[in-house]
This record gives sequence, C-alpha cells and structure tokens, in this order.
Amino acid sequence: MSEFLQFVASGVGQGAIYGLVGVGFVIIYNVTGIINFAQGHYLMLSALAAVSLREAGLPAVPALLLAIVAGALAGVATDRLVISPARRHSTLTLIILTVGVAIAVEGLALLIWGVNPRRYAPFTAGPPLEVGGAALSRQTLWVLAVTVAMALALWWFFQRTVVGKAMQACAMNRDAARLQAINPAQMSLYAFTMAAAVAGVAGVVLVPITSAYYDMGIPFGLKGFTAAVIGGLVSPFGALAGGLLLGVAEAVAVGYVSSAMAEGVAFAVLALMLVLRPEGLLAQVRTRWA
Amino acid sequence: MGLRRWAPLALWAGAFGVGVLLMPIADALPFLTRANLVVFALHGIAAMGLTLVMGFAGQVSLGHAAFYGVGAYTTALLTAKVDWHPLLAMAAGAVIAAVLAALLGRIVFRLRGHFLAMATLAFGLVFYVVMRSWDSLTGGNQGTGGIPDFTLGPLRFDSDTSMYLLAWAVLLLGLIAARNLLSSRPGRALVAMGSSEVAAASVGIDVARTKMAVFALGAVYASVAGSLYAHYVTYVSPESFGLLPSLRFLVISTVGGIDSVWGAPLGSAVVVLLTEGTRELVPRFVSGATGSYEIVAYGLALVLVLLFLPRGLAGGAALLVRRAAEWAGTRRQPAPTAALEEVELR
Amino acid sequence: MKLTFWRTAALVVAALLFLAACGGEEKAPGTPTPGGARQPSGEPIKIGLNIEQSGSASVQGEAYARAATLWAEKVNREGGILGRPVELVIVDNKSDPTEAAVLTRRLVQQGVVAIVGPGTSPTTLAAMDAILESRVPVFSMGSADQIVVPVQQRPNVFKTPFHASQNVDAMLVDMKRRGIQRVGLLTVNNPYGESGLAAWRAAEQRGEIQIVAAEKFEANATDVTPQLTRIMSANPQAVVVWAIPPGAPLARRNAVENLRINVPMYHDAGAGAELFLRLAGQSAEGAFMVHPKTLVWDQIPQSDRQYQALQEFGRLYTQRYGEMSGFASYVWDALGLLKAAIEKAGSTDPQAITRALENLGEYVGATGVFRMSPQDHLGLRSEDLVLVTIRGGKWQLVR
Amino acid sequence: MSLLQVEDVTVEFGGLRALDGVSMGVDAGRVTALIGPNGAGKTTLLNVVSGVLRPGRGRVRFRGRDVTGWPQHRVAGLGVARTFQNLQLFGQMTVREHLLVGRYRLTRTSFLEAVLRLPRHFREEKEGREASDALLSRLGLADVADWPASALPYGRQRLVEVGRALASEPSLLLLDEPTAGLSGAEAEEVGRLLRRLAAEGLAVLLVEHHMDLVMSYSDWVVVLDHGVVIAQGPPEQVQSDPQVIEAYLGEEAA
Repeated sequence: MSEFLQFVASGVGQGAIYGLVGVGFVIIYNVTGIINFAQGHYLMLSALAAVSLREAGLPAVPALLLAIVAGALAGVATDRLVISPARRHSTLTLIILTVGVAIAVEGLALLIWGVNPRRYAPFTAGPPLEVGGAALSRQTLWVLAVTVAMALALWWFFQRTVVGKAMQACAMNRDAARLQAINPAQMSLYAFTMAAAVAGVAGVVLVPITSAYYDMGIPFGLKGFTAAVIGGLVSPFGALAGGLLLGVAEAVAVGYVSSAMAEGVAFAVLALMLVLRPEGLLAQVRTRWA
Repeated sequence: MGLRRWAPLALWAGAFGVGVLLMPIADALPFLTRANLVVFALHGIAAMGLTLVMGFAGQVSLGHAAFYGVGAYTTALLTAKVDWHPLLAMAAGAVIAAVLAALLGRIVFRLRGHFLAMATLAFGLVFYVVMRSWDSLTGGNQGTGGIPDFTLGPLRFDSDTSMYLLAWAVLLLGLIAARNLLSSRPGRALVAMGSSEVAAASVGIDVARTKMAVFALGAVYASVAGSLYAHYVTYVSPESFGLLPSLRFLVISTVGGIDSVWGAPLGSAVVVLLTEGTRELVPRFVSGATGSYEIVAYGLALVLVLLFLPRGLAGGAALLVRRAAEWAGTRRQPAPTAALEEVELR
Repeated sequence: MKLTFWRTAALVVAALLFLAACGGEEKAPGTPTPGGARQPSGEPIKIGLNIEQSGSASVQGEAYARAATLWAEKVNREGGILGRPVELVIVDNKSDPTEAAVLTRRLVQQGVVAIVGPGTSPTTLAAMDAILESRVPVFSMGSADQIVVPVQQRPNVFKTPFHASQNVDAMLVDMKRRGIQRVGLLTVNNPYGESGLAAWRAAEQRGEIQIVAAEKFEANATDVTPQLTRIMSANPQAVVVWAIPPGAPLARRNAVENLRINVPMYHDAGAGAELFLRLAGQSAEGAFMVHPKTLVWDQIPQSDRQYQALQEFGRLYTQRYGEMSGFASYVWDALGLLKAAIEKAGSTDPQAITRALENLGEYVGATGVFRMSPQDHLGLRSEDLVLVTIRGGKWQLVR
Repeated sequence: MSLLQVEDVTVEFGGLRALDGVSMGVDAGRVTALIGPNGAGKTTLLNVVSGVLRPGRGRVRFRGRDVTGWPQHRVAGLGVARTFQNLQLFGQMTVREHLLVGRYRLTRTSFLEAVLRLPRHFREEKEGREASDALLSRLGLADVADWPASALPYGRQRLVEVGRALASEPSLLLLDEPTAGLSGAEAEEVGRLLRRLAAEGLAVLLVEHHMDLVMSYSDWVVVLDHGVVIAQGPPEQVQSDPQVIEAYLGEEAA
C-alpha cells in the first residue's frame, strides 16, 4: 500500500508539470488552431533563466519572477516575429514554423548555457514529508501548490476578465469572435504569452526537483501535449487533469508493468484515448472552459 | 506514335542524368560529400510519401519515421538474421508498413481535425518505445547490425556512389509512380478529395477508403527508403526513427511544398544544403563557433523559408513560372494565380 | 506600446544579450602561457573529431571537444607531431547515428589521417561501415564491446573507454570485500545504460552476483523514486546506478532525500565528476563510483605509473575548465595514442599509423595504461580503475 | 413507383426542425423543381437524398431500394449525381479532368493498375477522353477543356459542375441552384439543357430560385416552407396556390 502511495505521490508531482505545459497547448490550439511545438521550450528557457539569475546574485523571488517573464517574452516573440507575419499562411505551415522556432530556441539555449545540466536549490530545505508511508518532497508540494494556484488563476482569468472571455469566444468560434470586434491577432498574442508564462511557471517550480538543461524542451513538450490530448484539447483544466492522470499512469506503470515500457504505456494511453474517446476524458466541459 | 511513347522515357533518363550530375557538384562543394547525396535521396523518397499524405489526404503525420523504421528493421532482421534477398525483405517491409498504415488509417480517419496528427504521433512514439524495449527482436537500445549490402543480380551497392545512384533511381521511380498515379483514375480521385471532400464523395469516391489507401501508399514510400537506409548504414537503432526524424520528414515535405510530388526531393535538397551549409559557413563568420550556432542558423533558415514561401519551394517555383509566363505574355492558358494562393489545407 | 514585429525583435535581441551576459558558461581564467618549444611548421596533420556536441549525448561531446582543443593547443605549443602542426577538424554529429556515418565519410574526404569519434555506441555502430571503408584509424569513445570485437573484423577501429564489463569487474571486487551478494540495478533506458545492464547480466550468468531487481528510467526523467521504490522492495544489499548526468545525480538525490536508502550505492564512471557533485549536492555524500584515476588525479601517489600522465592532464584540464569530466580523458588519450603512433611510424599514412598503434607496446595515459596489440584494440585492464567516494563535497580515493 | 421516393423525412438541427415529414417523388424523364423561401429546407433535402445527411426519421428509396443513411459515395455509386449551391470545384484541375473525375463510378482502374500503367488504365483513359470530349462539346466547354476550371468565369464554372455530375452518367441528377449568379441568357441555356436531358430519360431534381426558369422548364413543382411540403403539382397549378403565394409574399414583405 505504501508502495502504491509512493507511485502516486511521484506521479502527481510529475503530472502537475505535464499538465501545466499542456495548458499552453490548449490555449494556443483553441485560440489559433496551431499546435505549438515550441511549448516545452518556454519551460526550458524559464528553468535555465531562473538558474542564471540566481547565480547572478538575485534574491530567489525576483529571480523566479523574472525567469517566468523571460519565458513569457519568448512567447511574445514567437507570436510577433513568426506567427503574426505568417498569419495568412495555412495552419500546417504555421505548425511547421513552430518546429523551426523550437529548433532555433534550443540552439540559442545551447549557445547561452552550454550542454551541462544546472541545479537550483529547493524553495524550502528540509526532509520530505511522510504521507501514509510515502515520501513527498517539499518541492513536490510546491509544485502542487503552484499548480492549484495556477488553476484558480486561470479560472478567474477566463471567467472574470474581459480578455479571458474574449479568448474563450475566440476558441468557440473564431469567425463569430471577429464579428464581435475581437481582434484575432491580439488574441493570438495573448494566447502565446499566456501559454509561455504558464510553461515558465512550470519550469521554475520544476528545476529544483530535477535540473535544467538545454534539450529538456522536447520531452516536456511531448508529455504536455499528451496531457492536453487526454484532456480533450479543449479545456485548460482538462489538460491539468490529463497531466495528473498521465503522471500517475507512468509512475504506476513503472511499479507494476515495466520501467522500460513506462513511457510506452503513456503513449499507448494517448493512442487509446484517441481511438476510444477522441473528445477527451472531460467531454462535458467541451463548450466551456470552466 | 513512336516519338510520343519514347519521349517520357527520354525525360526520365534525363532526370536520372541530373542526379548523376549532382555528384560532381557535390564533389566540388567543400561541404558536401556523396554520402550527403545518399541521405538526400533517401529522405526525399520517404518525404515523398508524406507529401502524398499531406497534399491529398490533407492530414499531417507526425509519425512518418515509424514507417521508415518498419522498412529499416524488417530489412535488418530479414537480411541479417534469416538471409532473405534484399528485394524480398524490402517488399516484406513495404507490405507490413502498408498494413500498419491501413489499420491506423481505418481507426483514425473516422475522426476529424488534427486527430490524425495526434494519432500518428502516438503511433510513432509507441513504435519507438517498442523498438527500444523488444530486446530479443530488435536489439533494443543497442540496435541491430550486420546488414549485408543491397544486391541486384550481379550488382552490389556497397559504395556511396552506387548507393546514391540506386537511391536516386528509386526516387525517380517513386516520382514516376506518383505521377502515373496522379494522372489516372485513382490519382484524380486523390486530388479531388484533397480539394473538396464533399464533392469527391458526390461522384462516388469513398473518401475514408481513399485516404486510407494514400496513407498506406505514403507508408510504403517511407518503408522502401528505410530498407535502403538499413543496407546503406548496415546498422539500425531506434534513435533514427523517433520523433526528431519524423519532424525532419515533415520539415522536408513542407519546405519542398505539398502541392507537387517534386516538393519532396526539392525540400530534401534544401534541408541537406541548410544543415551542411551552416556547418561549413557559420564557423567562417563566427570564429570558434561550434554546433550550437549551426542549429540556430538552421532553425532560423527554416523559419525564413516558410515565411517567404508558405507553399514551399515547389509552390513558389510554380508561382514564379506562372508569373514569368504571364509577364512574358506567352500565356496560352490563363493564369489563375489568385486561386493557387487561396487553396488552403484543412 | 504596441508590439510590432520590429519592436519585438529589438526586445528579443536585448533579452538575449542580457541572458548571454548573466547566463554564460563558467569559463576558467585565460590560457596558460606558451612554452618555449620550437614552432611547428609545414603542412598540418589533420585529425578529425566526429563527436556529439548536441543532442542526447551532448554532455559527453562537450567534454570530448574540450579535451581535444586543449590537447591540440598543448601539442602545437610543444612542437607538433613530426615537427608539423596538428589541425583538428571538429564536427558535430548531433548524437544522430546517420549523421555520424555521413560525417565519417566527409572527414575522410577532407583528408584527415585519423578520426576520433563517434563518442557513443549507437553512433559508432551506425558509422561502422563508413569507418571500415575509410581505412583510417578510428578511435571510438563508445562503451560497447562490439566496437572492437571481433578484432579481425575491426582492423582499423580502436577505443579508449573501459569496457562496461571492466567497470562491473571493478565494482565486483569491492562488493566481494563488503560481502555484497545481492544488488539492485537502475540503468538509464538508452544504449549507455543498456551496455551496463548487459555486463551485469553477464556477471550474474558467471555466478558472481545476484541481481534482485533491474529497473530502467528515461534519460530525461525528473523523478525516479518509483523505480527506486521497486528496487528497494526486493531487498538488495547494494544499488548500482548506470547513467550519466542528469540521470545519475537525480537517482542519488531521490534515493537519499526521498527514500533514505541506507545500502551502498555504486555509480559508473559516466555519472559525472564535478557535475555529479553540483547536481546531487548534499546527497552526494557517501556515494561510490568506479572511475579511471582522472577523477582523483591529485590524490594519486607518485609511485603510481600514471602519476605523470595524470598530473599533466588533470592540471591542464582543471586549470582551463575549472572542473574534471569523466569523459575527457578518453579523447585526450586517443589523441595521445595517435601522436605516439604517428611518431613511431614516422609517417601519417593511415595504414602505417594503424600498424604502429597495434605495436606501440605500453602507453601510459590518463585513463589507464594501454597495451594495444593486433589482438586487442583497447588494451586496458580493470585494475586501472579505482573506487572513489564523496566526503565533504570532494571526491576521495577509497582504494 | 417513382425513381426516387422520399417518405416522411424529418431532420433536426439542435431542436430546430429543418425538414418535417417531407414526402415526395422524382420520376425519370421529368424535371422536378423544388422551390420555397430561404431556409425552407431545400438544400437540406438534397443533402438527405445524396447521403450527406442522415434523416432523424423517414426513408429515402432509390429504384425501390432503401438508401436511407447510406454514405454519400455509395448513393453516388447507384447513379445519383449532384451539384452544389456554393461551387465545389477541384482546385487546379482542368475542365476535362473534372469530367474525368466525374466518371469515377464508371471506371475500375486501381492504384496498382495506375502506377504500373496496366492495359485497363489506357483503355479507360481512352474511353473517358472520348466520352468527356463529347460531353464538353455538348455543354459548350470544348474550347476551354484544358483550362483550369478555377480560371473560368463564374457562369461557366457552374456548367463545369453540371458537367462533372453528368459525366457519371447518372439516372438522377440533383441540381442546387444551378443558375445562381448566371445571366438571363445563360440561365435560359441551362433550362434548355435540362429539358433535353429529361427528354433522354434522366430524372432531374432542381432546387431553384429563378421562378421564370422553374415555370417554363419544369414538369412538376414541389413547394417547401419551414420544412413542410405545402404544395406540389404542375407549375401552373402551383403558381396559383394561395398557400404558395402567401409563403412567397410573406418572404417579400419581410
């Protein structure tokens, strides 16, 4: 039993990160129709920026905040420098453009930070907490707390702010949104910025658990995408739930199936989801984001 | 009659000649070798399959390298372990790839939107994990080797030059096959489906089935290229068939342009030139530059090509030819440039 | 302010400059002053480096590139080879098997007399056909045995890292001393981990050890606690982690911080030198590692045969880069062996270099003492490996 | 028994009834016109007959065979061809190619036969070419046979769609506003063509706004309003039906 709890505890921590990356996929996909391959790269940029800013002597809080801003700016840059000028091109071209962005960003990170992984100390030092015999590291608690906070913030944003509602409208029907004087280019900018910022948050809470390195973007992007699809690719909250499910499934697969196949289990879940429930696990929230 | 029958043959012979001419060009360029030409041709073949899928089924595949892998592993196992003839092994790989693609297509073509993209992504990754984990069959992470050279009767393809000529010939065969197909009943059905599914169905075309067929055909192209790859490198490991190679094929097809089967070889040439060119040129402008500069340059070049040629090189070239014809006033056919630009992929 | 294309571009450039300013890699103080040796002259001797500067094995490739650059500077400072300067042609194969094969051919076409690399097993095996056709001597830094075995089919292929099996043998020596008979294995799910796993399975077949649990993890995993939980439930007397950074230090942290594992943990030489210490932090204390002597180069007694070689390599490398890497000495020694062979052959003819390598006798390198022969293209013994541990945040020689 | 029989067909879109118990028939050798105000459900009915939509209730019978809910391509395979209200031409295809695609159901060449250029390909290409050339001259499109259809003026594009439908040698032709955007003279041309086709035994179901055309060229008129058939009969009879007049007047007044 305590073993099983350990798997779940590990899985939830990882899954929260997948979910946060997945949120970005959902936001961008719904507002613009683009699957953004650079999504995991914002996480990477923020994680590495956090390490560098801290090493440069900044106190923890401003360093982390600035690192998130750096990630968000990368989102702004993606939209303004690449997506916006190509607005008239086909969706396929736009998707491939994000592949180009991902390649260039990864190269830039390699240029700036080199290949060696960097470490960032946990936010709060101390031994892990015992929950029913399972160890839950303090940083994992941070990850969970931040994820919950992000979920609440997203809910508030989409339900209570004008921009959030406009983005929702855009997601439901882009043409209709245009008729209501919602500027799609502006919405696209917001979507990329938000997606990158959320991934950036994931990046900075993640670094202390593992480490930061230049090519972590693709694997996290992939897991985030899987999380988003499990959630139906329609709702940020679906993506968060999908991420948690994916994380736990992976950890449990390590425990009871085979550690070599754990990743395969995750992708097989993705494939099965597509076949059996293409509308995602949370189909009922399809028409609403909250 | 005689002339008309032989003209296409002469044309393709000429195309083969162009491929041969690429060799001295590659030799003359400091940053290209004939090995690059082999890779160019192999990737061109595989990407051509993807071009067919994207251009006509209107679906993005993110797992194309898996079919490349099916061909490579089938050849590796059948020629190295049980001594099949390379051609037989290649055919076996093609059949397996086609069946897998048809099964996958059958499941996902009922779905709409970007679901094929996602399903192919999942399929590609599951394939990758299976290749890594099924040690007893595939050699797992360590890969499997000992693949003999490709032979065809008395011919043995064991050098870069011979392998390139073989791959180029196969690429041209692939082009011929694609063009034969496109100028016939099933091919016209594909083109029709690619531009209006509801109208295609209205003349009796079974859209789901046709998509499945073109998806299987695309997989066959990739598989054949994969078989040749296995013979060329003589060793296969999962690393060559994961997500990054799939993205590479996607990039080749898109950069080349998905409106024409010529797009794939064009795109493949551009990708090889970009990678090798940046490798050679960047260190000349930035002293002490290493791999990372090349990657940045490659990524930026890719972005720029797509920003300025959204329909890819083939699309851009077609547009250019049309514009030139218009400008020269030699147009015998009207030039529907506007229509060309407006054709959107769903 | 409205974000137009150009304004954003300006912003990005500014951000990049800022990041470059504070993010730059730690670089050690300037190059050592040039010595007084005569300047090499004549046509340079070209040696190719086909290494993994980006992609999945870039941590290794980085160390390879550093060692190679350092070596070339030293050799050219000291008069070159046969009085001729050395020119390194370094190419990045992006850890991609196909690129590794293509680049081998390209380097040969560019007229290199020898190639160092590829630096991993899959890139080497993919390039094998090209390597064999090239006929130039090639040093691989891959760990798989089949890179140089059977030697009749690998006439021009050499390697410098110990076989995985030799690392296992060295660990087994220490385990026997501690009475450890049951181990749990945690290997990274890639070719690197696979070669370790295979070597351990072989040892188990020989009856030297009992493997009670074998788990794998992905190279980019962020948490391997589930795997460790599984391993510990099988009650091993020791845990062996076969991985490179960031996986190896992550496993150590998870084991110590989350599970408080109190059995000995062994790492292989790939776990990362200072990088391991940095990434594992406090948790590194007490971990064991089997490693060439390079990691504790400054603790090796003068009586050791490798003393000189280690001093030279260790001093130069740490002075320049501020830290040691477990991978660097493989390239350093490969280049050193090539230099010795070229000098012995008195020519840069590839065939002659290959023959000279096989008949070099003993070559004392930083990795170990090489005794290459026509039957053995590695020539290292597992006795040259040492067991080290971490005390007070520093590597300490155990034995 | 009519060639096409629609029985009690009902279609709902999210609670809105687009068709409500529609029954009607289309006979061979006659031009049947389907008229009604905007939003009456005319195109919806065409979509149900051609297999684009599956009705919530009711049957569609073609030659006595129940084809309700059959996929579009199978219905087309039986010899039901159609055109679209908003043109659905094939991108860059030439006019002749459109007609060749139209012959899809009449031909058999497979992927393999096409790639390998086996005899069936050549035979069918030759037949296809002859047949489409004949049809092209009949439609007056021979001079633009090799033009990309998208480069033609709008009126002739409509004609290409009709040509594509006719190329499949259908026994039932469904036309969705074939004269929309056409000049009076062009519309007359279409009308005469329809009469000739009907005379050859084809069944034509025409959705049309152009009242003059309907009245002068159709044999039978069905009037739909709010998804319900409010009248049917010969043109002159329908023309004087008070319910029809009201439906149309209502529209004009609104």
